[in-house]
Amino acid sequence: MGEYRHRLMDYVREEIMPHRFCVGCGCGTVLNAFVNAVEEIGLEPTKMVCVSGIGCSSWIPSPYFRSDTLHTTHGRPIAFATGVKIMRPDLTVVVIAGDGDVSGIGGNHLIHAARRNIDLSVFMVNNMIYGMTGGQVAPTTPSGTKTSTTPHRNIEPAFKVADLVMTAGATYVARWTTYHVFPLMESMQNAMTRKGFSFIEIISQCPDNYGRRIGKPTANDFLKQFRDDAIRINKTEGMSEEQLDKRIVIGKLCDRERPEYVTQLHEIIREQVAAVKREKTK
Amino acid sequence: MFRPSKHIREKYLEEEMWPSIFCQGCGIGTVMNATLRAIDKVGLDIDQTIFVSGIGCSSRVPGYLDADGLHTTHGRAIAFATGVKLANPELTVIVFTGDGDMAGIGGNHFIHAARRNVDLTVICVNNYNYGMTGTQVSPTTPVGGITMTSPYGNVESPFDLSALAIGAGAAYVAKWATMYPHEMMTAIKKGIEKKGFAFIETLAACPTGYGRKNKMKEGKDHMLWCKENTIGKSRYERLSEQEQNSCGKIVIGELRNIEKPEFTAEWSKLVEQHYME
Amino acid sequence: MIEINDDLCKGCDICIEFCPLNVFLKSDTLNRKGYYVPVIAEEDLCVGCRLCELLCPEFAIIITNE
Amino acid sequence: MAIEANRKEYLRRLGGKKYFILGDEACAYGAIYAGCDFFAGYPITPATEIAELIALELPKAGGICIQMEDELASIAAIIGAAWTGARTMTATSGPGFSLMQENIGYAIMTETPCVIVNVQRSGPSTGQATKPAQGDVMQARWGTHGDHDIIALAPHSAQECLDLMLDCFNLADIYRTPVILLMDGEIGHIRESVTMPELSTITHAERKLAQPAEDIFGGPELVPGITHYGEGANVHVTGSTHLANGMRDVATPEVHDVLLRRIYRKIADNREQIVRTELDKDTDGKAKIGVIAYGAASRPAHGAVGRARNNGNAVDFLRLITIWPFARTQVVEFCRDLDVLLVPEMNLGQISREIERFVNCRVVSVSKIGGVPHTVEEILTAIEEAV
Amino acid sequence: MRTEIRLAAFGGQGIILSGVIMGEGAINDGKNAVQTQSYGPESRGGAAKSEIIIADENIDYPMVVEADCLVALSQPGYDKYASEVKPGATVIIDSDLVETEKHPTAGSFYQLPFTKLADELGNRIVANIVMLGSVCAITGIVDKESLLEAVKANVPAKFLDLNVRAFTRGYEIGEQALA
Amino acid sequence: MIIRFAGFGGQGIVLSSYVLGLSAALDGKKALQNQAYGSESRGGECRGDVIISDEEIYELEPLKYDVLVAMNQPAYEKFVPLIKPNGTLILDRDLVVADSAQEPEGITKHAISATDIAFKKFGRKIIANMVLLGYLNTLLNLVSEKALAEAIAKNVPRGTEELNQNACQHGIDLARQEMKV
Amino acid sequence: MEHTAIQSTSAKKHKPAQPFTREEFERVRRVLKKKVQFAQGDVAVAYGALLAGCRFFAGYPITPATETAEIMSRLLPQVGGTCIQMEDEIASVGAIIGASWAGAKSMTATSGPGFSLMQENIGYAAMTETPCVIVDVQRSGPSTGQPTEGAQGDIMQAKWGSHGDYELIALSPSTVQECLDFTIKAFNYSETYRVPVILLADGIIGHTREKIELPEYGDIQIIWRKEPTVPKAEYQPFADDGTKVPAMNVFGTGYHSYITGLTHAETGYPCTDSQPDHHQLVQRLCDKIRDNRKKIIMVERDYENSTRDETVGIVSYGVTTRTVYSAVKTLRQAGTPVNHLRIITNWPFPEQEVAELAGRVNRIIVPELNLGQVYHSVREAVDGRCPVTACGKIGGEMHTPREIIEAINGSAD
Repeated sequence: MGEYRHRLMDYVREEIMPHRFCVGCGCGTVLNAFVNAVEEIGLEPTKMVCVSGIGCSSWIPSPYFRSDTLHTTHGRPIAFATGVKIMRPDLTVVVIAGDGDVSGIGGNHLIHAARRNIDLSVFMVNNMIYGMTGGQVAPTTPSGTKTSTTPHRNIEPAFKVADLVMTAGATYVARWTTYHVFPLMESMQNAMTRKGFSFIEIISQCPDNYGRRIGKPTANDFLKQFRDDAIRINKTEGMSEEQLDKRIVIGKLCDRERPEYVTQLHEIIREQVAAVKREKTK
Repeated sequence: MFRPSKHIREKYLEEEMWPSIFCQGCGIGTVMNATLRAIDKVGLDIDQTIFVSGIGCSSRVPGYLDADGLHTTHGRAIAFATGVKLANPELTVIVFTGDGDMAGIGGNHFIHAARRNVDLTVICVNNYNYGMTGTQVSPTTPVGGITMTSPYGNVESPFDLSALAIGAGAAYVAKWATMYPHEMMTAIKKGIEKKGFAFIETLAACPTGYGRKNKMKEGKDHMLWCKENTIGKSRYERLSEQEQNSCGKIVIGELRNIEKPEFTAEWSKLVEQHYME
Repeated sequence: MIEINDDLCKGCDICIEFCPLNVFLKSDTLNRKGYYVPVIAEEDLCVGCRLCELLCPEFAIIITNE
Repeated sequence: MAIEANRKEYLRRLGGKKYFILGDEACAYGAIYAGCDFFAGYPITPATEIAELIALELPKAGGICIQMEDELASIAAIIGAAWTGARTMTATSGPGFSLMQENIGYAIMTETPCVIVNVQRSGPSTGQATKPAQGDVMQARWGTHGDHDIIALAPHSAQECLDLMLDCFNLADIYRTPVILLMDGEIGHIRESVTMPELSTITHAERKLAQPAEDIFGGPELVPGITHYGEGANVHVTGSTHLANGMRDVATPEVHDVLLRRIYRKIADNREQIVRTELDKDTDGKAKIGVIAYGAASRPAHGAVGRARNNGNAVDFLRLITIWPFARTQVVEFCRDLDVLLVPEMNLGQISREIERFVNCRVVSVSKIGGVPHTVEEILTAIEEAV
Repeated sequence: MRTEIRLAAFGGQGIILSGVIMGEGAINDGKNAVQTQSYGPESRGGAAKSEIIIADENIDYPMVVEADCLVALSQPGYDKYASEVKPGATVIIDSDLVETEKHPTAGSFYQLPFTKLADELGNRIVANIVMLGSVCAITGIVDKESLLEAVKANVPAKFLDLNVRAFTRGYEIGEQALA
Repeated sequence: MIIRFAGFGGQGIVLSSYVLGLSAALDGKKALQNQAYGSESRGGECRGDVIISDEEIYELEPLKYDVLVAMNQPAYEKFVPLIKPNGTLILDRDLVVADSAQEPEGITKHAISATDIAFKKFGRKIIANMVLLGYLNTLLNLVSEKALAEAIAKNVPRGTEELNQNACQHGIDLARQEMKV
Repeated sequence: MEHTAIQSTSAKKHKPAQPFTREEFERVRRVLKKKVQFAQGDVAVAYGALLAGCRFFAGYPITPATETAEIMSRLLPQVGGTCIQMEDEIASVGAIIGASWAGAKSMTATSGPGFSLMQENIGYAAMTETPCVIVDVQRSGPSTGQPTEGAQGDIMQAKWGSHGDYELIALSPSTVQECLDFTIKAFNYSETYRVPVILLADGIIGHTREKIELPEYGDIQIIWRKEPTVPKAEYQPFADDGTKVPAMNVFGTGYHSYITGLTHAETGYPCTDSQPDHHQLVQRLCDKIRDNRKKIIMVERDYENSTRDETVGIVSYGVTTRTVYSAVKTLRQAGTPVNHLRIITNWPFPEQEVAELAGRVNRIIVPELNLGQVYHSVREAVDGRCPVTACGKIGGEMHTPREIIEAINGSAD
């Protein structure tokens, strides 16, 4: 393949590259940032499990990222990941999936995992559309947009998923775009190294199935918009909701401490096992 | 504040189904009572009012009312209700549900309906556990709470359902407890009148289930607990930030009341534009 | 040094657009998939910020220290 | 799989004890004996008692119990946990079982060993929530979309709830497939004496582990070895059609054909190894009437057979312990010389139809629905009518 | 008379639409037509195939058994289906995207630069329409006017002119190739 | 021997049947216990069945039974016709108004003031079931007293063991007196 | 203007399609435009639904069924109906059941994985006797399998996918025209028998384009549920009037009916403790379909006058029938007598029709795009009258006519 080898090719399943994302799809950029983040913190991919659902962005880890990967049913990656994490707390469990998957059909698992504060890193690639099935309205599609199932216009308001996850109790929440690759990478590093439920919403582009419908047929159209519309969270003070609605608020939205779920679960087991032992020696 | 309830009883209850299956001291009856009074106050045409529920003790409520009722599958009440409302927007659709039904298995339908801002009034009886199946841990069970499936104390943080509803985009959100029936009734009334997704959370006792395992054996124990452990929104807002953080109380009151485009109204506009003569 | 892998590239032009120093230029060479790949116009301009490398969805660009 | 020290300690304490407990509770103990490391569930009558006892006891044996937000999540969590090498299970009833169907298909497709207990109740829909039934027998076989085969066992006593749990976990590990314990609300909610087995009498099947670099979704064997997460093998697990190495290939018909036929055959070809039945032949050996039953219905059925014999009628009795794969050979053999076969079931005749496909004698479905099991008398009457 | 046509390409090259237009053209001709397709789950870049069967009578089996005509716009598409054509079939490839010298069994073999031509017209998105024009000219399976009518009915109004030009250009090239 | 306890939820019906079944199991007999109750946790119809036998038990939910212990009026009215001929009816006199016309012929009837005794003697209405249990067991000689005591000790709320044992013993004494007479 | 479109079609009359006036029908025809079209199966399903009076659609994107949702979302507003994309398939089927009770003919469309998710609520629809149509455009499974490939692997699931005993109706179209026609039939069955009806399409026919011809007013019959005629106080929503199909009221009309998935009495109120009541209810739910099987079951027979010994039988359904037509022609040309029975109504299963075929042929083969599902039912119905051979094919491609001919020639040995 080609004349040179990318320095990070060890992290991807090289035999199936090039990947199959469309031209200019943000998923590639997210994979790129993710691989860089993993390398940066020196995480062994063999000590990771990547879980994904159904949709284009679920293909980022599955099959492309070279670690143990669990490609699950639509909307359920967080539930599957919960099982993995509980049994192997020593592994870094990362969920990478799309907005439709995580916040559409899988919204319930998302809010419950956030509530539990289970030590997962969830990277939600938000391209504002169901891309794989050809461009249907998603819970994150801005209202007024024409999609294939809202051909007249979308009358539903979009979820601000990161904000929702925050109200559900997540301890680390950030939002970036595929333009802000360096802070995104850094944020991913934070998420994977801290304990507790971390959620990063990555606003991304789907030039083919979304962009074409809204007059942004290329990745660059999106990236320029991301660059221009983005506003750091610390600069939003004093802005009205209406003003904010027109912008993409980026940055770390919250970073707080709360007891982590799996740790406590295992604590109970230690206590109970000890109690059985005591009983025996009595 | 309450007038004798004879009037309400005759007007709204399905005699055949009484007495109810609710345990002694259960909070659901109080919520139902407040709901019917609210309906009466609003002056709803009961023929045009549909009660939808899921599975659980509080979901049995529509069965006791002399009105159209749709008792659905576990967790799906809001999804069914969305269908009813969209197919006939003139109906008033009230969803009666519990914490496990609505926020446990049905959490996704809850947040999505709130986001869409479908004109439903969702009344959630939050009794901190799965009562009907015999006291299992629910997404609202407090940390440390003892249930049959958290016999060593719950390690999960509970949802603040009202906060979640606000986060998801609901137009009207209020939280009360059975301790405050009058306020609750007013909130339900406002919820019904609200054109949009209205959510009323009511903290309620489950004396036989959660109460018995957590030192609130009688219905009134919970009410007294509420008195101790809740704080009105306006009072809370008057506290300093430090006091707010340290008071450790549940904030009750009307937590949100905003105007935003409602789904069926928006759809009507769409039809208006595209209807083919 | 900038290396571009023509086989991986899908011609999305992100690198061309967002390179702060306009290092890249669109070529008229079609690759095997029918995409016009970018070429390096002014390699000397490159300061190694790696923005193109990270933005590239295809792992088609790599910046080395040489 | 090897039992870890904490569990040995716990089980040693239990061994030989006699408990008067619910079938549900026996099932929970069975899971602990079987080495269940991880349980995820959601409350539903009449299966909740399994989760409750497991929540109480499993931590003492070093295992983990979690209540998920719904049944979809429960089965997802146990599949995820299974890939870390854990023995995992969930327990539910009809409505929850319906919700699990999509992910049961996922477990079949990814060849994930796990155990699903369905304590059947009277349906359809919420039906009679607290009442027993055997109405999910065909659903267990056909509930998920696409072609597949499945293993399902049905206990007929509280003791067997415990015993069969061991079989379920072993079969799941041997064949790398989800296994369903088709209990019913009746057996789940009766209390009987249950003897806790001695640790030394328990056998645990080993999950066959793949050699390094070996394919874990194909190869020459019907059941490939497995490699778990965290071992550096970069396992790729997907519910989409995949190659032997786990990589997705959803466009090549042959890949799908090879994969699916193997997954199907690993159960179909091993039917004789999997199937268990219990035969009670009339001592005369001249019976022209037979009864086949399973689960709760087999209790009064067996009683009625005994009574019929006392009344001088020769009747043979076969109990199906394994429901799926269907005990075709055993049933055909059993019916060879019969004129009439009675099949009492707590549904509208699901297995009796299955039997009809294979046998030549007259098959009479003695079905009963409505949440009350057959009485001995009812089945006896049916037998006597057949005489 | 049953004619089977197979179009093979990458996803995104518009051959499914080409198939639809061809089928609709046949319907406009008063014939029966069936159009089927297969593509991978990715929206773009995966293997895509579009098949059209045109017949005067009812069409039973809706799939191509042996193609009377194969059009390949990608190398993998060509490699996969090159061998599955009737002896004497017509094989047409995009000369810039498929590398091959000749087809072993084809009755007639054409290498035409559809993508290049489309670029010349100003938008490569119409390569599929150029192709349609050429196929129409070369095979004559569907009447030119019927097909053009179907093209007009299936493209966005603001690109109507471009598409008509593409079709006409394709037709010309096809006629030239025939000559 | 098939025994049905029936009343409303909250009277300890299921517990009684469980304790009796467990006692039989402790005695080494075959025992099966089964229960049915409505969806509500309290106040609904509730029953607990016990089957005790020396042989294998095939019947899971018998239609007729040898003994009925009726602890409220609806249970009495519903189940009394289903007592086998020569069967036994035991009722809580305080909660059931018996109507001989409904009762099958040939049954033996016993009535005690279990709830009243429980409240007046022991201060807790809830242990009426234990009075009835002791009474029933001695009357019909179902299980050994040792097993019964053990089963009670293991299954009543901690701290109330003695109270329950005493209530049971009171029932036993009542039966003994009656039998002497 | 008709802001009121929604209201006039539902709220005021509570009968969105009843009577389905000429005017309403003509409006739909205007919206659908050309009479002869080159359309996909999924699109034809949407057309059929609109022509049948469907005014509510709820769905969730899934390959290969998405196109139906896309068309419905475009066209429903034009006829005054409502379309919503729900958060998942569970919610979608929930919403259409709710809408049905609110007086709209309603439909959802999905594929295997979504169909699995819907199973619980399909059982609910069966139990509450809610008319609704569920389109399952089958794809290759289990699990995610091959998402873009067609299959016939959900046939048994359609009957047995939900827990407990119930009956429903399932139809399988083999052409795009039939996708349209059978969707109308599905609505009619569902309204007639108050039962969820499954349209068992498949990814192949769903994505195939063919010529279709739209019916005109009077060409087709449109049925609306039987409404109560008794006074409101006497109305019992689940009382059998002798037809085993109770009259159905609509929410908001003052009947105050209570609908539950629990076992219910004729009043609709739960009675979960009574064995006879449950038996009576579930038996009726099954009997209302079984008793009417003659009216419901559709088959297509293509039999020859030939002796039994020399004749081979083929049973087919859905898209596979197309291949069989081809194979039958070739076989007959080669001198092999063939009797072909095409099953249109998959559930309830046409047992008698299959048994009758078994009496005419020396063997039967069952080609299907799975590992042998309807094969089981055929064998059960044949009951030993002749040998039955499965001829399954999986992987996303149809049988070729040659494969079927070879299977027949092979099965003779």
